Amino acid sequence: MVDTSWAAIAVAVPLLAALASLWPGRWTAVAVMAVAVPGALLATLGVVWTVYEIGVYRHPVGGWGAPLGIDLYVDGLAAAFLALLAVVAGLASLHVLADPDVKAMPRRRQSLFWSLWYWVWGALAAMFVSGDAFNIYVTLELATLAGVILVSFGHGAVALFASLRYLLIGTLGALSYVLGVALLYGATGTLDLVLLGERLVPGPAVVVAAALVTVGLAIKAALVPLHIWLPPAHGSAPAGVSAILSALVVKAGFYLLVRYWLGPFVSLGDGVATALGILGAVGVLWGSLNAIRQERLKLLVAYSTVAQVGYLFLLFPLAAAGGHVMAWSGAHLLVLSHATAKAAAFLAAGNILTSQGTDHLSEIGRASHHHRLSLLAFGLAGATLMGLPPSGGFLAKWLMVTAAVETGQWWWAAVLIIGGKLAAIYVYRVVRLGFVTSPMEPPGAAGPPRPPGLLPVPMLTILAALGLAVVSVGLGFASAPPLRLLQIGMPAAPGIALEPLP
Amino acid sequence: MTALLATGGWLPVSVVLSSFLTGIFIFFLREEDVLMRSLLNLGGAVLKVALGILLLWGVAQGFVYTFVLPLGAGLDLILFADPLALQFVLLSAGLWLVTTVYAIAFLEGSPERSRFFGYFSLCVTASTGIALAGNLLTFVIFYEFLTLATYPLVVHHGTREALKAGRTYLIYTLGGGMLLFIGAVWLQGLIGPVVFGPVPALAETDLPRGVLIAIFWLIAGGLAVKAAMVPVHGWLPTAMVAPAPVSALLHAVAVVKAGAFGLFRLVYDVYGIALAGAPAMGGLLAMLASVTIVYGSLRAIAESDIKKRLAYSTVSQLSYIALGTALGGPLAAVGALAHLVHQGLMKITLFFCAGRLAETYDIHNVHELAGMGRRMPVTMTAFTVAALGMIGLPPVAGFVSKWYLALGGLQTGNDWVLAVLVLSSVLNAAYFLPPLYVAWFTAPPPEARLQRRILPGWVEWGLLVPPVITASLALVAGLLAALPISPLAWAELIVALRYFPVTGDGP
Amino acid sequence: MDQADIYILAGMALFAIALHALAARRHLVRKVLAINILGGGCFLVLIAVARRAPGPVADPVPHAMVLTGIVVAVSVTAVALILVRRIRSATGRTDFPEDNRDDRV
Amino acid sequence: MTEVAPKQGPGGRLVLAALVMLVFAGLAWAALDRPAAYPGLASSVLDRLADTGAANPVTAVLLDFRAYDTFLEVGVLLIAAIGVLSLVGRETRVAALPPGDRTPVHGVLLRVLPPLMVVTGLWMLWAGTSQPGGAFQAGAVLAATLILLALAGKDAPRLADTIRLRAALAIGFAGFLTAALAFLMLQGGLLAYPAVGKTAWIVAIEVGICLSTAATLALFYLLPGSPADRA
Repeated sequence: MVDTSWAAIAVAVPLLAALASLWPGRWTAVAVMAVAVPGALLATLGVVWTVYEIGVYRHPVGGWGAPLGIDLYVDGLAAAFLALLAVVAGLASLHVLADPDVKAMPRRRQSLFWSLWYWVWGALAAMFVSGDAFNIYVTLELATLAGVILVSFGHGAVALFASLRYLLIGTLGALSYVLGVALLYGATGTLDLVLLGERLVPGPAVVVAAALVTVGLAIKAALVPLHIWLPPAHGSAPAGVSAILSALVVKAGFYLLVRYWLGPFVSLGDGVATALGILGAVGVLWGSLNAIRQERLKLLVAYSTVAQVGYLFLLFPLAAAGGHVMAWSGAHLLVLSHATAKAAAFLAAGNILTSQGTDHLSEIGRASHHHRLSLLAFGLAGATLMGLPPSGGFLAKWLMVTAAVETGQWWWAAVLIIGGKLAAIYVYRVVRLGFVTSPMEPPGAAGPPRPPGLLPVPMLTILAALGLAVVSVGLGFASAPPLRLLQIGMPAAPGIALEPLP
Repeated sequence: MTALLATGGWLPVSVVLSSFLTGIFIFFLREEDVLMRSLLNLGGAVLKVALGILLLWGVAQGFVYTFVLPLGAGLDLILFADPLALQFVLLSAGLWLVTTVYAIAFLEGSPERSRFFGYFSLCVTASTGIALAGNLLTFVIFYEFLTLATYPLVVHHGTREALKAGRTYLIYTLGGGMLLFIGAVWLQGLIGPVVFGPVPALAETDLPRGVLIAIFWLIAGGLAVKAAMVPVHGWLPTAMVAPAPVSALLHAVAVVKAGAFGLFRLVYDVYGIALAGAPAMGGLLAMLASVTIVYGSLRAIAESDIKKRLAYSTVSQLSYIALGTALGGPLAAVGALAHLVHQGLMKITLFFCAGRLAETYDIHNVHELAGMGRRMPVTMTAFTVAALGMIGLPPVAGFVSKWYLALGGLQTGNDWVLAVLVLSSVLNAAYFLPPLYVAWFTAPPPEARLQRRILPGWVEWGLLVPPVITASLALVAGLLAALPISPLAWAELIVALRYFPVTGDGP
Repeated sequence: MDQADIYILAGMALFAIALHALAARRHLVRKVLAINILGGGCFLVLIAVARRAPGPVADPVPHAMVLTGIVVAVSVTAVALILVRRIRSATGRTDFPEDNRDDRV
Repeated sequence: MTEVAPKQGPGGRLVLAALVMLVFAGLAWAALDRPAAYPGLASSVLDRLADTGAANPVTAVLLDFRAYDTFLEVGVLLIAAIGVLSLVGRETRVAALPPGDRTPVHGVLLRVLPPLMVVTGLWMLWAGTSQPGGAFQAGAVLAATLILLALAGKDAPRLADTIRLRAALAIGFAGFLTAALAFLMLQGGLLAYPAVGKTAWIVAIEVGICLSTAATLALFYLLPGSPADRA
């Protein structure tokens, strides 16, 4: 069971699925999923197990080893993100499988959709285990390109506009990143992230390189003010696609920023950490206020992503000030719980949109009974977004606020708490709809009949949303294993001796 | 049997889960599965009571029940059963059972019952979780969970008015939750995990006094919202738009008591009475409680809607508990804890009766009670017993708690408490006696004006038996207060064991 | 100032110019072109970095990176152009609408 | 292409220009900085060149040292092909020159050029292991041949979203992935070529990439010309 190859297999499984999906057969999607989802889960389990057993490890691709070759680099963080990927993408796959919108496509088009779906999956898996700066660029482009095309599967011209905007801005980000990598290579002669950290000497080239890398990745992470591409893209894509884009692809940008700023760039000063924190705080407020203003459910959820990503960036100033372990645990627990919650919220929103043909908030209340399970999933996910128990989001915020208190930076605590209250407002705007008594649904002992004009919602799509919501809530209780995993290979903060937690 | 008792931490866990799992199942039942849903409801409720009694028995035999779930990063979820926890668990579980019977009858034929009973079960899960919480983090988790689980019940009717009340409810309770959260995290950030152990967490603290006071008021402020203390009581009267069983169990017992119970934990288990008794903390809290007692009573007089009047009465009565807690003497603490149970029994009776009146004769206003004593003698008798208890007339249980509170005031040198209690009792009488008078001693209106709704026989019984049981219990708790199984005796035991250990041979 | 310096400066200049074009030009095809020039700038920098590195020959690793980058650029361009075409045939537009943020067209 | 008027006023344009100048200044500052140079990887590449299956250092990096990058890059190309298929629709036929526009020159070119181009492409593919060139370049030349044929209307290949087309698009990546996994099973390392027959493996993979590149690039050009899209 202990084998560094698991990391390679975790990448290969979705890629094999992406290839197999190209066969436009009637049962291809089901068959591929029946193999790929368990396979990916198994491989992820192997990765996690191995990292538990032997700690941080590398898998030298081609047997060369860094710096000449490319290494897969797996620590607790990478393993945790892989696990998140397998769970979220796995459950979202179930949703896509039953999604009437997807089923309505011609079979050939469906098979292309599925292939792209697994491409995003594979690209993210490759990104999470990559230890090489340029390899990360390739995975970034893979994920962006596949994601862009998936967005274009959404309805109408808005999806096309959103898709192109996402492509242009995403490519700008990737090229900014690669320019930074070029300068870094010029300064250090290596692309391996760990070696890079050892050889990095602050100077003009390195500072500008760090800025380019950071801007490039911040675009991918939708850090304010580089977030403008996100709401239209996530708001107009098919539900499953929005779910993995918001839950995973955006997090990938944050993941890489953590890799860099708590890795090779850590010596470049705390000023950047504070700046990232401030932008994150602005994102929390800006995203939340916009989410409150939205009239369409999917856009509300999309803006909520902008806000939630903002929280994550508080990790940098908190870690820099010494609230390292708490902030690290809190921020990454927030990644895990927000990703599951956000995927659930998008899937729930998608169910409503597909069934009713609109996701305007004013319309949803007309059929609250019909949507009750989707709204329940949304409500459960909402608990995490608000940071209320019982949910992983609550525990994560507890940890992050503790870090802020311990380091005497009460203003970050204020951001976390105010953000939570703003989230309560926009979550409330949706959840209350679940309780509206509607004239369209006359009450009866047997439950109201489905109002005319509404399509039935497949049970599988509801179960996928509920499943993800339950995971995000469950993370509030089963948080010990992921937190222990995240500690493996946790980077040390500058000047701070790390005390492993009990 | 011993094997069952020696299950360690799993017994408190199963107490919490017994209602949680039934609640989850109920969510997925179809509306028309009445029998299945009722069986699940009652089964879960009976199981919870049985487990609670088992837990009590085990504790009495000297078993220790602590369940620790590590959450990582040094945080733990702890459930444990100390005598205080047991008291609240048994109160919640017992009244949940009674209310479940009532609610099944009350909601017969109405829509969205699976949703209702699902959330209803979750609420009780949260309140038993609050009771059994072994540290501050666990308490906060269940406390906030209770907020979220109650909201759907408040807005159950889905009318504009209900949604508005739900909004008010959320604004107050989430605001309170925020204060509690800040206080709890701040405290934990300073001293590490706050465990409700034998020694108060802050017993030997060297934190600056200002910080201690600030944290005290943050947490107490958060708790005061649910305990409906002035000036953060506003949500409770508006929340009366909820169905009667919700008002009965949650707004008389589970939710509001969670706040009061939390205050007791804060004063006795976190700060310790030696520290919390300071004028800036306990002293001020006692004043605030007194103000609430008087204010709630005054507002109750002004309300003629029965449920609203009962709600303001709750506002007032709850602060007895806060008052007893804050005074900081053994007798006052006994009074507070006894009142925790007594008030629950009496107030739930009143709400049951009010709900039955509304269901059968569509009576919502005090003036409409005329002649009800003759039309519904049993219901009105239960109502009368509970109301007299609220006023504090012996031999109903309310007298006992007021008596101990008064003694506690004298014992701690706060003689003014006596004045507050007397004033409050007069005011209680002023708003409870008129409806009693109207009901028993005025002539009923002509038949034509009052249409008795015809309900199925079992529904009638389901609405009638619960208030009779709770009223009897309130009476018995007062009559037999000297017996070792009475709520008073239990309160004395808690206080003697944990908070004011008696030197010498002890209890 | 040697040859490599000139190349690297030229690469940076292309990057900056393309950045300007991406922001200032509204025609979608121009934006796609801007992205290509942006990539060209990066590749030029990579080539210069390869030249600068002390060693017996020009460093082959950045060369390989450029080749990879070109393939990626081709792919991105293909998808971008076809999106532009689809947008034009669906809406008749060749630029982004001013207020496409919040609602369906 | 007609340029749409820029949306921002003169003030906005000035701010934008200033910002871009600022960015350029920063980039130039970095460009002229020569940090204490670590040697690049050139000497390590040369040292280990004999252990690879390629004689050309760039090819060695592309297909051996950093084959993993190339592997994923072939994936990028495949994704783009999938994207074009999904965005265009099912069937297409390129608009060829109308027969009336053909001149004798066309005839000659069409007879002479395609075979030459194919040979050139194949040579580039083969030469790639030791000299500049390689699968992508070869694929590009082959694609150009296809496009030329299509434009001239002679033997224009009918491009449709068929299994055969999909196979051609995917073969490069599929071959690479198969090899990668086979080596993982046999050698215990992803993309760890066996010591024996390394060159053969590399050439085989390159042939696949070349085919897919040709198919993909041709697709990029030919498929979007679909009449349905024009309409």
